[in-house]
Formats: sequence, C-alpha cells, structure tokens
Amino acid sequence: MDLIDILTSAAFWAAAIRIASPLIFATMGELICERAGVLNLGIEGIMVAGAFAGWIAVWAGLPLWGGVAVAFAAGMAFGLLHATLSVPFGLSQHVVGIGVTLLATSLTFYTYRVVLPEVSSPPKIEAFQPFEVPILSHIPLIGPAFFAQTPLTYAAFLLVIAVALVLYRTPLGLAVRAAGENPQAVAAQGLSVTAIRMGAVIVGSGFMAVGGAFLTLSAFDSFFFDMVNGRGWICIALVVFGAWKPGKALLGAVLFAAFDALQIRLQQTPIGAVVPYQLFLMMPYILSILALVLMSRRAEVPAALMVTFNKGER
Amino acid sequence: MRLEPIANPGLARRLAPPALAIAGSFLVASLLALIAGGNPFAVFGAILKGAAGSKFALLETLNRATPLIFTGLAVAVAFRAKLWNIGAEAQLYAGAVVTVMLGTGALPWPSLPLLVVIGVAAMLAGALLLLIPALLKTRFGVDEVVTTLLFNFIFLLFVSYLLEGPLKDPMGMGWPKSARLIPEARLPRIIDGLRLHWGFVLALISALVLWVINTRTTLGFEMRAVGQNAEAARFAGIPVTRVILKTALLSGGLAALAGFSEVAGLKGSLTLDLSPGYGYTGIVVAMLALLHPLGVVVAALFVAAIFVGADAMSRALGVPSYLADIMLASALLMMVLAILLSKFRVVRD
Amino acid sequence: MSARDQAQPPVLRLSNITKRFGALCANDDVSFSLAKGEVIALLGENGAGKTTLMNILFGQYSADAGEVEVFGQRLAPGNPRAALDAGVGMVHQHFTLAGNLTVWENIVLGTQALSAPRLRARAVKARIADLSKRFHLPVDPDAKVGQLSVGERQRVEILKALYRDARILILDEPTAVLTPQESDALFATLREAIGLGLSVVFISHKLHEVMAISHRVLVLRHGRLVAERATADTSREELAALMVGGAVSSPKIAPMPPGPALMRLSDVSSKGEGHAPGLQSVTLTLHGGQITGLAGVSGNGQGALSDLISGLAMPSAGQLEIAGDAITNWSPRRALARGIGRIPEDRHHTGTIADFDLTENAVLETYTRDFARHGWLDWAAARAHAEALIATYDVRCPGPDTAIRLLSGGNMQKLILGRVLETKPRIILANQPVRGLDIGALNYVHARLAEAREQGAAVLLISEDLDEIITLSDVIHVISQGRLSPAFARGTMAPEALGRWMAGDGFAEVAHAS
Amino acid sequence: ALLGALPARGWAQDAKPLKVAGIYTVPVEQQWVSRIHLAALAAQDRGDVSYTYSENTANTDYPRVMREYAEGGYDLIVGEIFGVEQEAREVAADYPDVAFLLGSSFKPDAEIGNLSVFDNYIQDASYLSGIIAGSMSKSGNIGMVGGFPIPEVNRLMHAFMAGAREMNPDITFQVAFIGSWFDPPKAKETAYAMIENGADMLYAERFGVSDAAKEKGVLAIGNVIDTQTDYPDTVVASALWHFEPTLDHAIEQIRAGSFIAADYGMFSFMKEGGCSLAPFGTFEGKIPQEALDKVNAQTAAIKDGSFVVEINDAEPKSS
Ligand SMILES: Nc1ncnc2c1ncn2[C@@H]1O[C@H](COP(=O)(O)OP(=O)(O)OP(=O)(O)O)[C@@H](O)[C@H]1O
Ligand SMILES: Nc1ncnc2c1ncn2[C@@H]1O[C@H](COP(=O)(O)OP(=O)(O)OP(=O)(O)O)[C@@H](O)[C@H]1O
Ligand SMILES: [Mg+2]
Ligand SMILES: [Mg+2]
Repeated sequence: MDLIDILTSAAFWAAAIRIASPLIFATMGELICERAGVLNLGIEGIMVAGAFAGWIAVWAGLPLWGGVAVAFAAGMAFGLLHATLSVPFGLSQHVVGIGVTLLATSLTFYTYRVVLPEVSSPPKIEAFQPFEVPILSHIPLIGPAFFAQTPLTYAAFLLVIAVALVLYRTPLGLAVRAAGENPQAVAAQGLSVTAIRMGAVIVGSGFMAVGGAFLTLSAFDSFFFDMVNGRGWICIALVVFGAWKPGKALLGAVLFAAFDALQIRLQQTPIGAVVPYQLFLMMPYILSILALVLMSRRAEVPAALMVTFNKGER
Repeated sequence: MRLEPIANPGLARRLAPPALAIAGSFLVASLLALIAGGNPFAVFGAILKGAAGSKFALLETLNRATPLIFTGLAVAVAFRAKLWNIGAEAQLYAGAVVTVMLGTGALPWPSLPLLVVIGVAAMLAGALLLLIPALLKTRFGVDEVVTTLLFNFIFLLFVSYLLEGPLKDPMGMGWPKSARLIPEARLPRIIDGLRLHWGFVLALISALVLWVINTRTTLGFEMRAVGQNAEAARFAGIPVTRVILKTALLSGGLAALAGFSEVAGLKGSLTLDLSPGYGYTGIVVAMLALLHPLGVVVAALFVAAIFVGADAMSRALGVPSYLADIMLASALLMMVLAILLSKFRVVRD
Repeated sequence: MSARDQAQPPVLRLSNITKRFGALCANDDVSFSLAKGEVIALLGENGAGKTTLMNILFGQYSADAGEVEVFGQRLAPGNPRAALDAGVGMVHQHFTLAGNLTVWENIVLGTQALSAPRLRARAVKARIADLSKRFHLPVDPDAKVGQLSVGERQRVEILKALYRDARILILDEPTAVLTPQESDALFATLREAIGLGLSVVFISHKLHEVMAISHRVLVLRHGRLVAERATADTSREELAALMVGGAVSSPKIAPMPPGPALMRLSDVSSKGEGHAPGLQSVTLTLHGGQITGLAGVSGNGQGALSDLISGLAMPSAGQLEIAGDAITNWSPRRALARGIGRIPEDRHHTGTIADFDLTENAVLETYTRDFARHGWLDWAAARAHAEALIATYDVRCPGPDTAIRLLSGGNMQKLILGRVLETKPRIILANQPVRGLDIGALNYVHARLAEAREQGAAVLLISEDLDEIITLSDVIHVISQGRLSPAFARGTMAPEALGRWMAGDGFAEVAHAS
Repeated sequence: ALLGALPARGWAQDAKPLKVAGIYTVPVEQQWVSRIHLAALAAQDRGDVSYTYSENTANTDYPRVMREYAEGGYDLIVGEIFGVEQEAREVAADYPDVAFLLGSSFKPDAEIGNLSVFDNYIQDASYLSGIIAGSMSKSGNIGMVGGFPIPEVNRLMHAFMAGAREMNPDITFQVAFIGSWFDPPKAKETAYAMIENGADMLYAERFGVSDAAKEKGVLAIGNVIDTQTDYPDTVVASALWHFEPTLDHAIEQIRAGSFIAADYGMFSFMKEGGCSLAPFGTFEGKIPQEALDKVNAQTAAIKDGSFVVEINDAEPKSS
C-alpha cells in the first residue's frame, strides 16, 4: 500500500473517525470548561474514571447506554470536586487539575482491584456494535467511513453540533463564553459567575468521562489500567488547536486521529521497515505543534482563562 | 460566598488547616483501607513507620524527594515568570540522556571534573529543550502549556528510539536500556549502603541558589516583573523576551538536573521508566510551595513522605497499593485548600 | 424641585450604610435618597468610598449595616440580580464588557432565562436599534466589543442599562475616559433619559460636568457624607474645598522663553496598534522649558507617538532626533538613558505592577543603573529611595512595603511622577497624567510638571481635556488620524477652534499649502 | 557467599508455608505477570506458600519495595527486574537470607548466591504455534502486533515466524509496535490496519488483537495465555507459558536449603513443561493434518533435544 492507496481507502477514514471519537467527547468537555475560564487538567484522570465506571456498570448488568450515563455521572462527580476547589475557592487550576487526575486514576485502580481482586484477564462486556445508517452507509467511500460506526461515535458528532449550538445560540452559551472572557461582565448583569463556571466544569467533566467510556464500551469491551494512555493530554492540545471553537476542535481531533491511523499503516510500508517506529508514533504530536505555529496568530484565547474570580477583589 | 483576606492570622489559624488536611487524608485512607478489608486503625502508624520509621525509610523519603525538589524548582521558577512549563518530565529525560551519553565512558576523566561537565551539559540539554517552546511562545505566540505538554510525548518517544538504537546497551541483552555509567560518573552515596546520594545535597544547594537569585539579583526581579505584568515590565525597560528565554533556560536546566541526579545518583543507567511522573508532580510541589524555592524543599519532602509512607502502609495492611496515590492526591488537594483557608476566611454575602 | 420631593416618594433610599474592609471604614453611616428624574452627583477624593457605596447599592458588595430601598421595596443585599430587577442599572468605573462577544450579545447577557432554548437575536437587535436611535447612542450591534473604541464601549454600557429599562442609573466616572465630544454626547443622552423619568447617580472628578448636569451634590470624605448642596447654590470652588477639606489652588504658568530643541521628529511615520492609526509624516519639535500640549480625540495616533517616545516602537519612516543625535537603535532602556521620563497613559497596567510593593515599583526603571552591581540588587538602597519618593511626592500609603494596587489612583500616579522626576529627565512624556484623579491630586501633578518645565525640561502633555491643555501648554498641537496640526502658541487658540482641528478640519488646507 | 547453598534457616524442616511476595511493574492482568501470579496462587492453594504482591510498582520504587519485603520476613521474592538489574542485585546482596527469583535478561551472579533469574523462554511453543499459523493462512500474510520490541517479545515473534515459514516459505509478515503495554484499543486499530492490508492471521501478543480478528472474521494465535474461551472462533492455538515449574523448583530448593544462584530460564522450555501449545479446543479437526504432523514431529524433536528452536532477540521487521 502506498500513501495514496491509504488515504483513499474507506477503511482508513473509518479508523480515523473511530480513533477520533473518544477524543471528540473529551475535547468538547475540555472546551466547555475552558470557554468558561477553567483549565481542567483533571481530564486524563476523569477519562480513566469514566472508562471504568461505564464498563463496570455494564458488567454489573446495566444496558450500554446506562453505562454511558454512569460514566457521565462519575465524570460529573470529579467535575464537582474540581469546580468546588477551583471556582469558589479559586485554588490554582494547575494543582487542582493534576490532583484530580491523580485522585481519579488511583481511586479507579483501587476500586477495580477491590471489586475484581482475583481475575487475571478482565471480564468482557458486550460492547456497542457498528450500526450502518440506512442509505447513507451505501455512499461510496463516505458511507463505510462515516456511516458504519458505533452509535457512540454518532453521539460524539452530535455532541459537537449540540455544543456549538448551545455556545453560540443560547443565553446559557452566551453566559459561558462571557464568563471565560470577563467574569465581571457576567456578574454585572446579575448572573452568578460561580454557578456558570461550576456548571461548565461539571458538565464538561461528564463529557470527558464519556470519552473515556468510549474506550471500554465501544472501542474495546473491557477495562485495563493505563488504557487511556495520555489521550486526555492530547485533548488539551486539541482545544487550543481548535482555537476554542467546537467545529475546529472536531477537525483537529479527526486530523490527529487520521495521523494516528496513518502511522499505524505506514509502519507496514517499505518505509516502515527502515524508519524507527517511534518516529511514526511521534508524528501526530509534531504535526500538532506545527499546526499550532501556523495558526497561532489568529487564535482568540478566552481572556479570563485561568483567572479566578472573587467578588471581594478587584 | 466570597473570600476575604485575614489581616493577621494567628498561629493556631495558620497551623490548624494543614493539620486538618493531613488528618483528613488519613481519614480517607482509613476508610478505603476498611473497604478493602484492611485494619483502618493501623493506617496512621504504618504510614509513619513507612516514611520515617527507620533510617532506611527516612533516607528513602529523602531519596524520593530529590528529583521532586529539582522538578519543583524548575516549575516554580518558570511559573513565577508565568511561563507555564508543563514539560519538566521531558527536560528531566533530556538531562538523563546527556548524563548517559557522556557518563558511559565517552569522557575518561576523573570523577569531579567529569561530574561537573556532565551536570552542566545536562542542564544545557534541558534548557535547550524548553527553549524551543519558549521561542515558539515569544516569536509566534504559541501557547506553551500545549507545546511543553506535547514535548513530553515527543521526547519520550525520542528516548525510546535512543534506547533501542544509538544508546542501547550492547551488553543489555537486547533490552531498551542504556549502558551503565562508569564509576567516575556516579554521584557518590552520602551513607554507605543506603541509596541516598549527593544529588540530594545538590538539590538543596539548587534551592538555596534559586532563592538567592529570586530575592537578590536583577534577574530574579525581572522574572517576577515579567510574570506579574509583562506589559508594565516592557514599558519600564525590562527586556521581556530575553527574560522569558533566560527563565526557560533556568527552568529547563533545573528539571534536567533531576534526570542527571537520578541517573548518576540512583540508577546508573537510563531506562524509559526513569521517572514515574516527577515532572508532573513537580508542578504540584511548586504550587504547594507557593513557588518559593525553600518551600519547594519542604513540599517535596511532604509529597515524598506521604507517598513512601502510604505505599509501605498499603503493603503492611495488605490493601491495593493504589491507596498510596489516593492518599497523595487527597493530601495535596486538602493541603492547597488548607493553605488558602489559613489566609482567607469565607464570608457569605 | 423641593416641592416635587415632598410630592413623590423617593425612587431610591440608602439608610445608614456602613461598609468596612478589615480595619478601614469605606462607608460610614451614609444615608441619602434620590427622587424621580433627579441627578445626584457624588463627589469625593480618590478612595473616599464612592465606588464602594455604589457597589453596595448595586448588590455587588453587601453592607455591614444599613439598607437599600428601591421604589419603596427593600433590596436583597449582595445580589446584583435583585438590583437589576428592581430597575437599577450601573455603568462601572472599569467597563464590564466581554471583548469576545458582540455588542448585542453583551447587552442581552443575563436578560433571558439561561434555560431558554435559544437567543432571540432578531428581536434583541431591533430593540437595540430602537434604543440607540432614541437616545442617540450609535453603535453597530454586530461589532465585536473588543474592536470598539472607548467611547463606543461606554455607549454599550449605557445601552445595557437602558435595554433593561433601568429607571435608576448609576454612572461611576463615566467621562473619565471620554473625549469632550463624547462627554457632550453622553450628557445629551442623559438629559433625554432624565426627561423620560430616569434618575441618576453620577460620580465624577470633573467639577464642570457636575455643575452642568446634576441637581444636587453629595460630598463623601473618608467614607462619611460630609456635605450636601443643591447644585444651583454652590460653585466649583466650594465643591473642591469640600472634597479635600480645605482650599485648593491650581498652578500658575509663568511665560518663559523656549529653550533648545531637545527632541525632534522629522516626517515620522509609524505603524499603529490594531485598528488605531499610526503616525503619518509627523514633524514635531520639543523645546526645553516648554510644555507642548497635544490635544486630540483618543485613538488618533497618541498611542503610536507615545510608544515612539517611550522606546517601545521605531519610526517606519522619518527621523527621530534627541539633542541633535539621530536615533537608530531604540528601546525603553535607551529612551531612559537619553533622559526621557515617561508617564504612561494607563497607570494600572503599564505604569505599575499591581502586586509589586512601592519599593519595587519605585525602582522599576532604574534598578539596573542605580540599585544593582554586577546583577546584585541593593534592596536597602532601593527602599531608602522609595521612602524618599514617598516623602517628597506626598504618596499617601502605609509604607514602602505596601502592594501598589492598594493605593488610590492619585497616590499611584504620584509615585510614578516621583519615579520619573527623580531621574531629572530632560524630556518628559506625560500621557493623560491626571485622568481619573481628584482635584487635589490633579493640581499636585500639574504643579510638579510646571516645576520641571521651569527647570528646563521639555514636557509633552497628551490629553483629551482641552481645559488642561489650554491652561498648561506653551505650544499646542492637535493630532487627528495620525496627522499633526501646526503649532499654536499659547493664547492663540480658543477651545472651539481646537475642537474643529480635533474633528479633522484644517488638515486638508495644510496639506494643500505644503 | 560463593556459589553455595543458602543457610538452611529451618526451611527444610518446617512445614509452615513459605512467605512469598511478588513485585510486579505492571498490573497482574498483564499476560506475562499473570502467569507468575497464577503459579503463586496455585502454590498458595496447595498450602506451600502464603503469597502477597505489589503490582504496578514503578522501577524507581522497586528496590525500596524489595527491601520492605525483605525486612518484612519474606522467604522468597518473585518479580521482574528488567529495568533495575543493578540495584536489585544490590538489595539481594544485602539480604542473603532471602531468596530472590527474578525475571531478568542477565545471567545469575555467583557473587550473589540468593538471586536466581528466569525469563519466559517459550520460543518452543511459539515455534509450534507458528507452524499452525503458517498452515492456516490462505493469504500468506500474517500480522503481528507487539507492545515494545524487547527480547521477550522479539524472540517469540522470531520463533513464530520460523514456524510459519516451515509451512510456507513465501509467507510475509507485518510487524508493528504500539509503544504501550496497555492500550487495547490501539492494538485493535493496528490489527485492523493489518487485516485491511491482507493479513488473515494475527499473532496476538497484546490484548485487543484477537478482538480485531474476531470482528473481521480472521484467525489469531495466542501468546503466553490461552484466550480461546473468549474467542472460540478466532483463536486457533496459543503458545502458553507455565511458570509453575520455575516457581515450584525454587520452592523445592528453598525447602531443601539448597537455593543457589541459578538460571531458571530452561524451566520455561518445553522439555521442562514450562511452555506448551494450548489445546486446539474449538479448532480441533480444523487444522490441516500436514501441520499437525509437523507439530507432533517437532514437539518430539524439541523434547528429545534433536531440534533446538533458535533464540533471536533482535527486533523483527515487516517483510
Ligand atoms: N475590595 C476591597 N477590599 C478592601 N478595601 C477596599 C476594597 N474596595 C475598596 N476598598 C477601600 O475602600 C476605600 C474606598 O474605595 P472606593 O473604591 O469606594 O473609592 P472611590 O471613592 O470610588 O475612589 P475613586 O475616586 O478613586 O474611584 C478605599 O480607600 C479602599 O481602601
Ligand atoms: N482589592 C483591594 N483591596 C484593597 N483596596 C482596594 C482593592 N481594590 C481597590 N482598592 C482601593 O479602592 C480604591 C479605588 O480603587 P480604584 O481601582 O477605583 O482606583 P482609583 O483611585 O479609582 O484609580 P483610577 O482612578 O486611576 O482608576 C483605592 O483607594 C484602592 O485603595
Ligand atoms: Mg471609584
Ligand atoms: Mg478612580
């Protein structure tokens, strides 16, 4: 297979979309938090917690969508912790985020080990199966690439649309965007900055957890330690890459995933035999940085990102 | 609800919250131990014993604190200038790589000059690694949180390549690890037979030096000015870009010393799992210390003691060892909250 | 008007408001009421407690004692929402606008239920268009607020209040950042609204405005209400004296012959920042012993000119000369070394570092030269220097270890002034040096600038306040769209004529003539 | 101590179970470690030992944890010291009364008489599984997904490839490493890509590979553990590692007071029962007879020593 063959194959794009799906959920979650002014470095741990919570719920007998809901709830719980510490108490968002990641990860592993002390190979669940959208899935190339995915992937794309609509078309989204830009403006209009920011962090964390759950409920069918494997950190980069805009962030996630899918395939080409595999693994990260350099000039950072808001101070 | 600063917090007010925070995280640990079938009342003693119950335990705590002091200082110096260096992990590895490149026989020198040269070269490597994101920030305005974060992944893959390629130990049975340092390139141990090495002393000296830089030198003043208000600093004539770049060099260099000290002091060779996230924990250490260099030492010791103690405790009680990380996380979060509450009071509006 | 007072209950009543910040009593048992259609001016020195009082009224702070009544209803404390719902609108001293949002989004923020499924943009914009026509507040509802000029932002702030049908409007130093024209337009709008029944609390340090617009004046001093006057029965002099608790006098500028040319710009052009214009072939000479006034509507190239003189920017064309030397290599530090003292426009963000203490701010420009050897700082000397500045320039503060953000604007400005003047600069750039300052601080700053002039310094005074320009300047230029008018000697220009130049008239003829 | 027996310390006489501690750098779910874990649990069930373990121990902490167990009165410490060879030896030297049985790429050191090493030398079984794979791949294209190219992985891949070539010399291999031990979704993606690229047989070194095979209807060969119950129509055969001979021998030696520094590597050889080909189970009768014959013949040859599977630790490349 050469590059052209790869890039024009439906299977490649299907893989890109599949790999992108968990990133899309988590990126949207992070984007919501950052739009409201809170950098959520808890993302990596929240994804771990979501991956576990969703999976264990299904293993315990809930339906798959029930698992998604449980993951969302678990994410919201850690979001609540993050939000309480970082918003009304205004603690350093860096520390709180890293603390939440550490806590969520270790608590998850601990729970796993307490719940399943004896197993050698973790139990499997019946994961989401690909669902071919009638008619659309028959379109050449696009059909098999986009419309033969699992329902959770479709949900990821719907989420992007929903986030964009809420952010730009509703009073709530307006308040969120304003809270990340100038909290004083929000307070002066009689809204509670604390409530808006906390809400954004809690809901955003819920979506991060669903991103994690995608790994155990859709991409795979059981839970492993370390399976999130840095995906959360990538999403932080994707939010910046997407200039805090849902559509661009989606594009970023798909591009990143496409490079990931590409490197997997390039390892099999004649180049793959000579080039160290690490170089392929590096490719998505390096290209992300290059892309950031190219589009850096135009990005509009939420002005109050990482700026705590305390009514008593000016 | 809002926070109001307390003008003169009394001693009790200053001491109570941290004490409560530590007690709180013990409570969390006890509860979780109970759930896992361990004895909740044994938690406290076991942690204390594990962290400081013997000379061995105490020195292990100091040992673990050593790299955290370096990465904590690296983060503290950068954050003070509002250079958000999340990449101490990669810079640590840069220092480690250089240590291995020079310390495995390339320079057949006596110990002291060899160690000095390796240390300086390691610092340079870490410094250069952070210089790239710093330049991207100053030249193109690229967010360094993201670039330094991504550099962690990139550099670790690069190290992986080195360990499977040019730096692979020919005697290593094929494992991705470097050759061992020659004895001259090892940091000597402070006490024979125990793992504590001179890297710890180097860490303490670094903290002191950084403290002096911060408080007594123009560079320290400039770094703080740029961090607090770059626009005002530029107007007042401070060369902002140059200060950011100098900060990056200093920060990257300090983080690299962590790698140097771990390889030359502890491991003697480089593997891909040299650091269990010291670069990230350094952020927490720095913030706990409120970015104060001497505070970094205390915070690093605190973090190390909690971890080492809780890890030993989990084994003593026969509960999953992930409990150590849980304790560490909850102690951290409660501690930052406690520090805040000792300075502010919560007022209801 | 007293007849009306009795006839109608007040729309607003503040009773016995007390507010403490730690040991400091920012408001001490303040009571007053406001009638329908009335304009009350609130006067007081910097830090007298005006803003605090208004924040309590608006619910951003809650008072330690006392209560607020709006239209006879007690207002729930500490809740801006309650104040807004009761019909109170506030234009804050520092704008509360989100720069990434459009004008209409800023206005509509918080007015629709957060649970509403969508923003009703069309209806909102129609209403804004209507309001902006009715009250002569032209804005483009779809413009990003971040792109607007200060005056436009002020209009958006007022529209925000009007959009919510505010019947009581609080304006905290609304004209501090406005040009005279913009201020006049604002007053026209206000009069219209007052005619429709709006009641206003107006805070300003500009006494002529107070005299022009208010019905009643309240004076706050150290948190206490110390005087109340019907505007018709008082004078600027009396108000000034009431504010500071004693007589005030403005400096006299005695005529003196111009000294040597210390700085010359020949045909200088430079790039502007963002959408502000740069300079276009500006030729300007600053003489020693002269105050050169630069009048103009803000955002017409003043920024570019002061960046140039401060060392932040280089000319893109033309020549900058200092004491006869052409400048090729330029930076703030070089500017300082060439004897240029700079008072920046924005003392909070450019002039000082908020969390630095007074000592650190005092040596910010000179630490390398005067307080350090081989990179080592001499803090004892720096502190002594700061103490000297505090004493010499009458900076009122708890001491040199105080964070400068805790100082009032006037005292902050005095420290900057001291920092600049102590270096004995030959050339002084004074960009809006008294903006937002109370009358006492204002006179102090002016006197010190006049003193520097007498000692032979060349002063470039940039201001939008024509009164200030005309009283102080030996020579006046007007700047408009990056172009500079010819020099007008003291006494040759009336405010009206300058106003025409500021509006851009006259430049065409000059262009033809040359 | 020279290459001599450990002081007997009453182990031999005592019927009390030995105190055994496992220290693993990965969770016990990991295929490799799970085999050690299972063997220890089995010994515990037999009443020979009492067993505890620490999983996911960072290499930085490894020597400390070793010391803690050694101080805690444990008789035998099992684990893997690939990342901490030197330091682990120092610890062992400090506790001459404790037996250490550690996974290592190095040879035992005569100076440290209480430290024995092992490794999963199951190339015999891998070779046999390769024969089956080679016979059942119709496309002649086999995909192999690994975590990292370390010797333990490489030598098994090479043996597998050698076996497959026995049946089809023209067979091609796709080799990829995902740079992680625990990223099943990524392993699965990589396997998908290989299937797209023509593979109809996968070598499942990582979790996730068999899942891709199952979904795409191709076959897979298991490694180290038997996963056929999870993938009855996918996993044809597996090369199993049995840690029991290694552990049991060590226990025996300790009890006998004769634990010495030795290389336990051979206890993973097929001859010693350290590895085997898993039962064909659901694939009974579906494997070509020609391949079965070859497997039987080579098994016998391996056992009687007339055939030795080559141990090649170099990184395998796609062909
Ligand atoms: N958030 C706060 N925390 C502590 N003290 C405060 C705070 N806000 C104001 N103060 C104190 O209250 C006093 C009154 O401040 P305020 O802002 O009301 O003054 P002002 O009259 O509006 O001054 P200006 O004319 O400069 O606007 C100040 O001198 C200050 O010491
Ligand atoms: N967080 C704070 N803590 C204590 N005092 C404060 C705080 N914020 C403001 N102040 C006080 O409030 C007063 C008014 O502050 P403000 O920012 O309005 O300055 P200002 O005097 O109006 O300056 P300017 O007119 O230049 O804007 C100052 O005297 C300052 O001491
Ligand atoms: Mg005020
Ligand atoms: Mg003011």
